[in-house]
Amino acid sequence: MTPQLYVPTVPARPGDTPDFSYVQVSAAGEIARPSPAATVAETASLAETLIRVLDESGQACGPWNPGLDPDQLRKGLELMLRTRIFDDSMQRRQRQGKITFYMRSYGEEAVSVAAAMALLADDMLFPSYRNQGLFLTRGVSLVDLMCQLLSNTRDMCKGRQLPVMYHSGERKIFSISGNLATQFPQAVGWAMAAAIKGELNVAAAWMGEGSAAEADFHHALLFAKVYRAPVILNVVNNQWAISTFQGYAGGEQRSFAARGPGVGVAGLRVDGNDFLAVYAATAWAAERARAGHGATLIEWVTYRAGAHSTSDDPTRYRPREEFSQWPLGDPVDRLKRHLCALGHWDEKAHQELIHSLEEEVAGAWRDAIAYGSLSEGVRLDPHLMFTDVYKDIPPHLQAQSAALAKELREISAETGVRSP
Amino acid sequence: MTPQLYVPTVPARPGDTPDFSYVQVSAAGEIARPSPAATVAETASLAETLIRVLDESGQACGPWNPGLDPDQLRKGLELMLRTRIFDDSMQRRQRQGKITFYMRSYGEEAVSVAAAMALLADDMLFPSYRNQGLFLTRGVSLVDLMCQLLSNTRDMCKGRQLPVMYHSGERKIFSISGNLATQFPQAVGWAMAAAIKGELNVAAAWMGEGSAAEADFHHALLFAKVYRAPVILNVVNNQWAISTFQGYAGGEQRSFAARGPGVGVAGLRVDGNDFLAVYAATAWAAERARAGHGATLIEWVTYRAGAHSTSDDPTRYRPREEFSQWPLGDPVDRLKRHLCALGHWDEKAHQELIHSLEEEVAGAWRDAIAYGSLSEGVRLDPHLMFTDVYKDIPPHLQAQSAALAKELREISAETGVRSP
Amino acid sequence: MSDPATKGMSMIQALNSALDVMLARDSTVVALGEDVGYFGGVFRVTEGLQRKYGTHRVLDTPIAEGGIIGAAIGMAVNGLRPVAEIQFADYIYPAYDQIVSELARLRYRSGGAYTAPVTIRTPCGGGIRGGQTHSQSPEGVFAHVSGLQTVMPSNPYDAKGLLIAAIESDDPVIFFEPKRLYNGPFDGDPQQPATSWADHPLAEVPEGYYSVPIGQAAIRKAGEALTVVTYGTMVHVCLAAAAHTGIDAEIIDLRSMVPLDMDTIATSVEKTGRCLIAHEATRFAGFGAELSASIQERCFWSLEAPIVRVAGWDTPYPHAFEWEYFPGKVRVARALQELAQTVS
Amino acid sequence: MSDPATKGMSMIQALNSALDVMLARDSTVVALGEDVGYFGGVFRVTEGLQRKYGTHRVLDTPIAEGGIIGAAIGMAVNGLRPVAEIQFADYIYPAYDQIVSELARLRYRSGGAYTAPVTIRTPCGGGIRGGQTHSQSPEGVFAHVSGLQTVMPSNPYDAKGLLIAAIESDDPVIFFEPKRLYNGPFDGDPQQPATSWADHPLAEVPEGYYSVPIGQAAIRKAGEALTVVTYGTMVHVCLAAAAHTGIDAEIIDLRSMVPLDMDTIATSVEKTGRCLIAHEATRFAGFGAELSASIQERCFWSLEAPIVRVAGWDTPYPHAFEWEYFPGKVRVARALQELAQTVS
Ligand SMILES: Cc1ncc(C[n+]2csc(CCOP(=O)(O)OP(=O)(O)O)c2C)c(N)n1
Ligand SMILES: Cc1ncc(C[n+]2csc(CCOP(=O)(O)OP(=O)(O)O)c2C)c(N)n1
Ligand SMILES: [Mg+2]
Ligand SMILES: [Mg+2]
Repeated sequence: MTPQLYVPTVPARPGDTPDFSYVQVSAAGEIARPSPAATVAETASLAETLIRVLDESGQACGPWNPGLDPDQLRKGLELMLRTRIFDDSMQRRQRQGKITFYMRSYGEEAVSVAAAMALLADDMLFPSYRNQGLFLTRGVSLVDLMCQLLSNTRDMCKGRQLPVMYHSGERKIFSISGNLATQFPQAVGWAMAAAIKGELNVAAAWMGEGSAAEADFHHALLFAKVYRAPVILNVVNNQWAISTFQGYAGGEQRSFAARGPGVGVAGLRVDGNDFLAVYAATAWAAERARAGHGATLIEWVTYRAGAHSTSDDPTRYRPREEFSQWPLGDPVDRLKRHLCALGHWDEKAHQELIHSLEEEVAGAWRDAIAYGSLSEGVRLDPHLMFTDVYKDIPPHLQAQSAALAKELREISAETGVRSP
Repeated sequence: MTPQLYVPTVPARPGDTPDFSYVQVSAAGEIARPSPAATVAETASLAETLIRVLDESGQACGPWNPGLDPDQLRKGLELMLRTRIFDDSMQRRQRQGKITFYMRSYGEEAVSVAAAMALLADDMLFPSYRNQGLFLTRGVSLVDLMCQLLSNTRDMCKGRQLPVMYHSGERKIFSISGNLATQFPQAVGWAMAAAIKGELNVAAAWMGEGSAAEADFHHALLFAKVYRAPVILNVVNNQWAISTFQGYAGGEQRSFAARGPGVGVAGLRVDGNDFLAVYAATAWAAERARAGHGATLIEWVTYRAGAHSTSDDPTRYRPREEFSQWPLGDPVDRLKRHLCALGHWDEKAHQELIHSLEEEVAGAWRDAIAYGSLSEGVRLDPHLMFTDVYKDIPPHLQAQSAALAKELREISAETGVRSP
Repeated sequence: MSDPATKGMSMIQALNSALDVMLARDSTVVALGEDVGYFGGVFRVTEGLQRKYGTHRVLDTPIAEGGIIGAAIGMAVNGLRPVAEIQFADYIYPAYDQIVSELARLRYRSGGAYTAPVTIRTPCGGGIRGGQTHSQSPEGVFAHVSGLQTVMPSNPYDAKGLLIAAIESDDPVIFFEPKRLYNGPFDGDPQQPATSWADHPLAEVPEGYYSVPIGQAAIRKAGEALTVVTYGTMVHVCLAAAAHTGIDAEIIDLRSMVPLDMDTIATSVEKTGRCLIAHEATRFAGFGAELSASIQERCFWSLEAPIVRVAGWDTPYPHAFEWEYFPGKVRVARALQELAQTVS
Repeated sequence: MSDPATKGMSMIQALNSALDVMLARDSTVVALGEDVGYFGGVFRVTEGLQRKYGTHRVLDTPIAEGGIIGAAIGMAVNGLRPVAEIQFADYIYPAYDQIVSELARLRYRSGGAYTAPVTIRTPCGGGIRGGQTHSQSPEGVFAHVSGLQTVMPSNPYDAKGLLIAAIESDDPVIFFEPKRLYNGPFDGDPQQPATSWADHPLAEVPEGYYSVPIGQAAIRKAGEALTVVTYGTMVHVCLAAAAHTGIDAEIIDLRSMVPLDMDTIATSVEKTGRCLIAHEATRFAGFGAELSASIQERCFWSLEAPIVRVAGWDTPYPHAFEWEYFPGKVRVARALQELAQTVS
């Protein structure tokens, strides 16, 4: 046999029929739930199967059923819908040229919303750019998020970050980095500090499956193992990293969750489109961490239903109809079916909710846009460029700020235009 | 319970009784040997146990016995002894101030010697600084190694590298880096290139267990998995990384080998002081790689019997008598006992071999020192400093070389001393 | 050695053509990086190449810049000539150790026994509203590292010729691609409509093989009043600023930072007696500092005014203030006027 | 705020004392790094601190510089003040991304909502026969990065005072420790026997708390003939070279590269009209380039001769040619003489 380089298989490209035969799906309720105090060895099999609670008919099954009450379920549904409607609306605003860039979490809403609901308000969250549901669940206002997207005068980032790179100091959500994966060891360090200080809060961090190739993923897992840090490390396996299929991230015939036990950290592989499973697995990992048993790596199996970002066109690299064939369905539909099956929800309520959320988002946009945007209305003071580089503005930046002021004065004197 | 930071346990510090109860030892011959074509899942248990061939009485047992003939066994013993005697001699030379720095592989000789014997001459080796046995087994001359240690006029590194940072272009041994772990992804890339070119050679790389915390370890494992690269990734777990116990590298209650299956690469945990086990496991991994079944991560369980380097004093951080209590013994003694038990060796032959190796090393030193050293005799031309930065010397380095020449001329004119 | 047939190309097309030519000519050339294979790269520089040369010559990789460069080094040691793409220069830092400690030093530390002719392509610079993590120009932190060559073309012709030279070079090259120039020249005035490369003389590119030597600057405009030393996007901004002010500037496009063509620079500065250095990267300890220091060392007695640097401010590249940050036509023009007027 | 009791200390003892004082004063201070805990660090800077403050305040870590800094950032975000040791500055590059993309930018990108007051200590420089991977001075590739402070003391007094200031700073600090000075001053002449800090005036160090402000240079020797701008080990080399030549040099010890004390430098250069810059790092695009560029921008009209840089050659730091590489007393002395004699 002549050797040749092996390259991972991509099940379907544009023009092919979607093929999800590679996704190993367990039956809802099938997987046992060990104690959160179990050893890593006792939990090892959980990294290989798929924890699921909601079955096809909308019933909640098995030991992982978190037993949420109808109010919590409705709240979850509402938050997922709010996230989706916000996403869709902001994507339209981007297409209209109102904001420069946008990234939706379409199809992955449960991963963020259920997790944030299962954690405590003082637990610290380290999101990726596709976790807007964390912000909405923690109650960060739509207007605040929109002002960031607009880089306007109320932008929490003072105009410095690309849209979607939010944070919330007040709600304990860390600043999103454009650099993939960097938040992972930081979350572990945060958790180590909590343990050093004797505080009971846990940290949770999220990244995409593609990002798990980065060094920071490894550092995080290893430090979490060595110091048994109270942290939850979430890998959102939405099958794609821009155009790159998850096989190229190491997902071929191997779960991402298995990397946890490989290093000595508990690993769970969970249906990320199953609101109840996300809630239950997060709660399990949080309980484990809070009790001093250490970290959990959770792989959320889901699908990136939309484009990577507004700069991307997924029809160039995958079949258009993949999402419709995705074996784990749509998280909103599945929770809705469950609530309806329980008799706590119906189509009419659903449509009313959608309508009122659309109104809410539209209203928030009107409020946000009043604070200006990059192209219209009031603008942030450009001298904010020079603050927060350091706590105090050092002399060389003061001089540069003055030089810019002169430049802007001259330009507006000459041209009447406020900026070069 | 108030949370507090967990830190790994170190079984014994100076003054304590050595405690190796944490080392999981299997009986020789106990572990099954699957086909090298087996799936990762079929080999997963091999990462958790300890592959051993030589038992306490010096018998070779079980399916991993490589069945070497007496000549090969004697060759292995001789190469390990040559390595040890070379190491001891060079350490003395360092103490005498003849060389600036040295690192011995005392107690770990089998890991290098048996591996190099099991591989083919065209397989490419990427060593760490504690693999001198690879060089000796591949037939790099003692004089060449010594000239590197002396940074003298025949130094293969042209005076640029710290002692022990050898390479051999001719014998296909890569340049040793002072930066830990960097050779690991390089070995994977080398192996990928072999596959791209359709060549049958495999690559093998070595690092210490402490180094496995570095990003490069993770990158190597992941790229090896994704492209099924024909590479053997060796982690030499000698229990210590300078003063840091292997628990801090993640070795507590978890093998290093298990990180292989965690990512989807075969993992073996092997008695690194068992010459036959090292040979057999390396041969297994090479066969696997050569047949296109991909990479193997091998953890060699051994003990760093000496100091980290000549700059180190291990009595500050571990009990002096640890090595005598080490459950896997001494690789030289164990192979000697095996050969004696087979009737192919005796104490007299052993002493004669030691004597002749000491002579050989002493003779090589006399030859090497004739090429000068840092403190005496002829010296390398300092202008070699400016070559090999680029293939051709660019103008700014030509100018700097000329400036140095002027400086050195002025110094020697003034002081009669050849260097500043 | 050059093929006479030419074609109008954008910088993206020229880079693609360079890769195409080299993949065809030399079976040891491979291209790898995030999204470079099936998709053809997020900027489409590798478009169509995997289809043409196969999955073993044009590789999609995991998202691990350190792993990409580590593997590329190993491939190069085994006789290949890898061209690795780092998706944005802002994301090159995870590979910094492999580049600085390994790629740059391998030939040296092994006394020439081992070498790694790796080319690292990476889009740099701002002007596309990329915010602080899609706009950086980190050439300075590579130029300081002995053993590396650093290159940044300003037009399609040079982009193709320099990329071919980089791939053929036996020393490693960090090849910066000013992404704002991918689809057209840019004079630094965001109020003007975007222009394309069509009809630009330096966009008329030979279809076949040719190379532009690394280490040679180009004089884009001869002049007597002062010398402008610049590279990348700023070449176009400086040309526009000179035209705008009417100052008779001599404009030097470095093309390579390392090796640096000091002879061309010094000849010009000795003639004009005045020098302005312009780059997009932050000013403090940026590559402009080396230019300024070297020029005053060599041309001190010819200087009639202090050497001036125009650069990005010493802050990250902010999304909302992109044009206040960018050293645009107005800032350069003002500096040119002041420099021309300085009386010694 | 300072404690009057003083004691003769080596630089190692002074650094140890700084950590001791801060661990005692501020329960949020933690120290971490490879071998820093039980063992007390390979250079013994953290000796005894784990025994005194426990395994939760002084942590041994895995060998993963990127992980150490990543974790330290997270700790700092959670209210601690981590002091991370990178065992050799040559091994800081695996952490470069966490430092450049995260530590330096967190305050900025979050609009001040999140900050990470991390201090990174790391031994730098040559002169101990460490070869190419235990001798580097990479301050240049940090000085270019907005958001970081970079510091390098030249004596025990400053080492302690600056380290305390660094730990107290709300901005991150890269704290370079010239390892050749750990146990004694070094004038650059390897033929002379090694000296200890005993009896050196700047080795008389307060036992308690005090700080030396970051961003203020010190004039080590006043003079009229020319100005020497330097830092770290080279301060001692330059003092010796000046004494050797008898040239009346004013010698400025920067202590901090960022923020840079340009006022002290400019005042001196305007007085002397001549300037020599000395550092151990490689010359090309090193920090000396920024110094030269800034000085000529500000003091051009006062300069009577070109600004001169004396630095490491643009090669790795070779084991065998350490003293031919090191910019020692002879090289500096020669440059001083030439500079003093240049006629304008
Ligand atoms: C260090 C770094 N490398 C590359 C990129 C460019 N990039 C942005 S998103 C992305 C894909 C990430 O995929 P994944 O982690 O799966 O997350 P998803 O987008 O699917 O949520 C890439 C390569 C980056 N932002 N940072
Ligand atoms: C990137 C990097 N970090 C730190 C060091 C310093 N260092 C040299 S050897 C060593 C310990 C390595 O231990 P291990 O990997 O277990 O190998 P061993 O010495 O036991 O063979 C350390 C920390 C280094 N050389 N490179
Ligand atoms: Mg993804
Ligand atoms: Mg070890």
